[in-house]
Amino acid sequence: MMIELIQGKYVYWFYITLMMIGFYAMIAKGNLIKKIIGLNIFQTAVFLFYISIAVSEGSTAPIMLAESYGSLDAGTVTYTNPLPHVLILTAIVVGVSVTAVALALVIRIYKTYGTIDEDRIARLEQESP
Amino acid sequence: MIDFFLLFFLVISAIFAVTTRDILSSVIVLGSYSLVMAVLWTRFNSVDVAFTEAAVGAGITTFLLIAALSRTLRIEEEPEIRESVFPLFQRLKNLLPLFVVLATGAVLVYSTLDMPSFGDPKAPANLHVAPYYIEKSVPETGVVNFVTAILASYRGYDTLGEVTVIFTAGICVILLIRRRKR
Amino acid sequence: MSEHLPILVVLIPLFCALLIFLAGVFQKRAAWAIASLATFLAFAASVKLLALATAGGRISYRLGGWEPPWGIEYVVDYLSGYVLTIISFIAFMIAVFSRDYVKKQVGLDREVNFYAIYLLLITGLLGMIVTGDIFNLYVFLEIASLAGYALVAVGKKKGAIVASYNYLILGTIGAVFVLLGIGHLYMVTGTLNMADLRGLLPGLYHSKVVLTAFAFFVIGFGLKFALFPLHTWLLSAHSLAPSAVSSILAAAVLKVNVYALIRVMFTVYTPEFIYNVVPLAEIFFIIAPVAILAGSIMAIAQTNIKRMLAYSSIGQIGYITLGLALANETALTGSLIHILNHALMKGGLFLIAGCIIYQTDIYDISRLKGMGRKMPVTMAAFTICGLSMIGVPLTVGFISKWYLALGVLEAGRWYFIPLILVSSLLTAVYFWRVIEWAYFHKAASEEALPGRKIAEAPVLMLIPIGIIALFCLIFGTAAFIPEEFARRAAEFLLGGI
Amino acid sequence: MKELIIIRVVARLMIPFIQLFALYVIAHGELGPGGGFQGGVILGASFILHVLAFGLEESRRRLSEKVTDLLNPAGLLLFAGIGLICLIGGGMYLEYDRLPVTANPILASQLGIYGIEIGVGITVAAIMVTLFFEMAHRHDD
Repeated sequence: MMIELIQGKYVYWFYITLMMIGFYAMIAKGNLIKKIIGLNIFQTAVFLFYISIAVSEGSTAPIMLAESYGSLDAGTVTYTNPLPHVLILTAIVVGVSVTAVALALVIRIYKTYGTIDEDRIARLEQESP
Repeated sequence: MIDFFLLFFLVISAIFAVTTRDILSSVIVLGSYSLVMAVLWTRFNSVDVAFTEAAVGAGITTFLLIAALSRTLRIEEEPEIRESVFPLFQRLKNLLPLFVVLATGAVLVYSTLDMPSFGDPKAPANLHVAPYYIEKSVPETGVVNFVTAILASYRGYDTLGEVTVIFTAGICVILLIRRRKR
Repeated sequence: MSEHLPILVVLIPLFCALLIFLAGVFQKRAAWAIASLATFLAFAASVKLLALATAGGRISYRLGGWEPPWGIEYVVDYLSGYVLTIISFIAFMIAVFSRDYVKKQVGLDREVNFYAIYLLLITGLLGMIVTGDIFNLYVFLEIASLAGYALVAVGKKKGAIVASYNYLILGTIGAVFVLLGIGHLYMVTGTLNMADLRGLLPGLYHSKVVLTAFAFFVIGFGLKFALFPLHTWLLSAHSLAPSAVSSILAAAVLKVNVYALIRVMFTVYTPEFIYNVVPLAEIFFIIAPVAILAGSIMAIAQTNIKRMLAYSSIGQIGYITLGLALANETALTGSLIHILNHALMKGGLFLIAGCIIYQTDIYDISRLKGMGRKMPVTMAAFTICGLSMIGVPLTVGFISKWYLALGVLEAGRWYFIPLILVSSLLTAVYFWRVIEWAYFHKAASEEALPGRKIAEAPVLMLIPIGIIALFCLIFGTAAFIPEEFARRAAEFLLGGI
Repeated sequence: MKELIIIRVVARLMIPFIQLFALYVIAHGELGPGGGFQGGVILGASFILHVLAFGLEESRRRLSEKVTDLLNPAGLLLFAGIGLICLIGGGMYLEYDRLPVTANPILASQLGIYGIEIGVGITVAAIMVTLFFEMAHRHDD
């Protein structure tokens, strides 16, 4: 029972661990680029979760095998569920877009304040708003 | 078993990327993290996503981070020690992120108890909508890569949204940091 | 052509954004005109859609011609038609307002990109409203969010970039939480279509996965619309952004995220789930009063007019969540009217603040001495919107509070009545302060701004403000108009499809 | 400058192949892994390699700001435009079967999918180049 539980779920626990590492970096790190690195870890961990939804044992990649081209049905082969893959393709693009905008902001912040440390920026902002 | 080691490597590299003070090495570790993620996804049969992650996560993201680093600071600054008026309050405040993260993690672990087992072909996600695509995408769209069939046709509108997102990001970056000339 | 309206309403701003950007490489002047035209067309299409939905019920549009749940579906019903009209109207007003404002506050060289991003923001928001597919919702949420982050950073004060960065980090956490929620739902149902999810979920209401998904939706969208303890980003983002942007953020972006949560609560899940299975109402009963009181009290403590308005948004969001938690039709009607209400009032107030800043560069409330005589139209509009915010009869603000109060009594929770009264009083305090400085203090002989005569803002900035203030009064006296639509929507939400 | 010679020779040799591969990936999306997005990223990466080897100035001469600015929305316009053309053919938005170019719905669908993949590729490649150019550009010098 216990072993079954662990066998069935350990991948999920890995992704949760990864997510929490990224999440922690996002909210606890003072360095603005570190936050973005955390953001990337967080997002890819969520992607991993989506991909792991699709996994089913004994299936093959969701591209029709060449031998079943002629017959219009998918045949006897079982293919992996392609839908989560599509969703994650979209989400990866969204992820890199957010990263790009965030980095552009960090570059501007460094130009303005000469630091990318959250506490220092807060202090500078207090001293001369 | 390989999966287990790959996942383990991911955790180690994530921890390293977050804790090291040299952000450049942190970025490089992040790149290898993405690459290993891509390998893992290939093992999970999602070749398209793995391809994209290798190109984007390990490629473009690393490029962008290094480009940004070259214009900011490579080494993480030491945290400032400031006298706090209420030391106890300050210490509690420092613990808050950890608490939030642990609570979120606990909720997520709790939800896994009711999840279908990993790799279960009978999981509901694989039964309801998905079989239709596998059965019909070739006769209906003439595309043999099911992922492309869904991406471009069944959920083509999502892809339009996706391209709009990246376009938005592009002009946002132009708006934010393009050098004004003349 | 009218059968294609649900998609056209989203495509018009998208195409115009592309057009602005393309044209901008050669010609920079056209940007404002295209943006105003696009938002006007979107508004016209929304009105038509609202009329169609009111006459014929739910309109479904199959994108790509694929049947849902295999393809993506667009849905216009009472609720989405209602919100669509509000948001596109405000977007149009703000676009018109922006011409002179943006020229001065943002700068000519960035104008093209500003309007392109503005239209992309509108595209994202409208897409979020009409979509009937939960993953599509996430994609458009991200379009709107990215555009919003960039627009905040345009602000003139240097803190705006930091505000934008914090907004980005917290907003992204919210979006990723929503994505996680969607993943959880997909895992146990195998579908992404909202109507289909609604049919499949009831058997799974006690599944830990479905419960967790709901928690992530509430926290994710809550981060986006500044639900009380998650509001920290809002203050600096809304107060440091250019006023036109603050206006669209407060009037449209917050509202659409509230709408998204309402969609998830009532269309994906059911009233049965949110009121009987999860303790959402109990949590909101604690959060909402704290938000209402804290927002109002903090607003009183502010000296910067935009910060005051930003704090007041937190309290107003509290009203909306209170109405959601009360679980009866009257209160829900109140909540929905309050969405219209707050969109008009806060959108208008930020624009008015924009007018004042445009003409005088004054942020400090105590320096508004004698402004009532120098900028009479602007201050009159401010007074009307302020009275509406307080909830004085004959303004639209009164209607929503009235419905909320009735809903409170209907739910047998009379102890919220004093809360509504006290908070209205507090609201009166912080608006009265501005009105007092503006009308009852003589300008101390131009000492505030030596050598510059203060006059009204350009006409194109005054017109949108006037129209918004007028609508505050029209909907307050002819209350049956918003009432009718909101009641239908509330009935529809609680009664199910 | 001397140490760059090897990089420059190798880059000059590799860039055409990388670009060819990118086009292959865009076109091959219907049959195997790949598609407009992946191909676009690779195409963008080839220009980034050019920047790394030859410097920003040289690359900007080859691919001016105006060109990338025009290409940024062009791909998205192609994608969204194909969707609109479907309306003219009497279909729903993005219903490629109804593209008024051929009577065969399967062929029309395949053409539509090719079209949007190319659109995705153009925008993604142009945006990647834009992002990199803007990020790598030093403001102060």
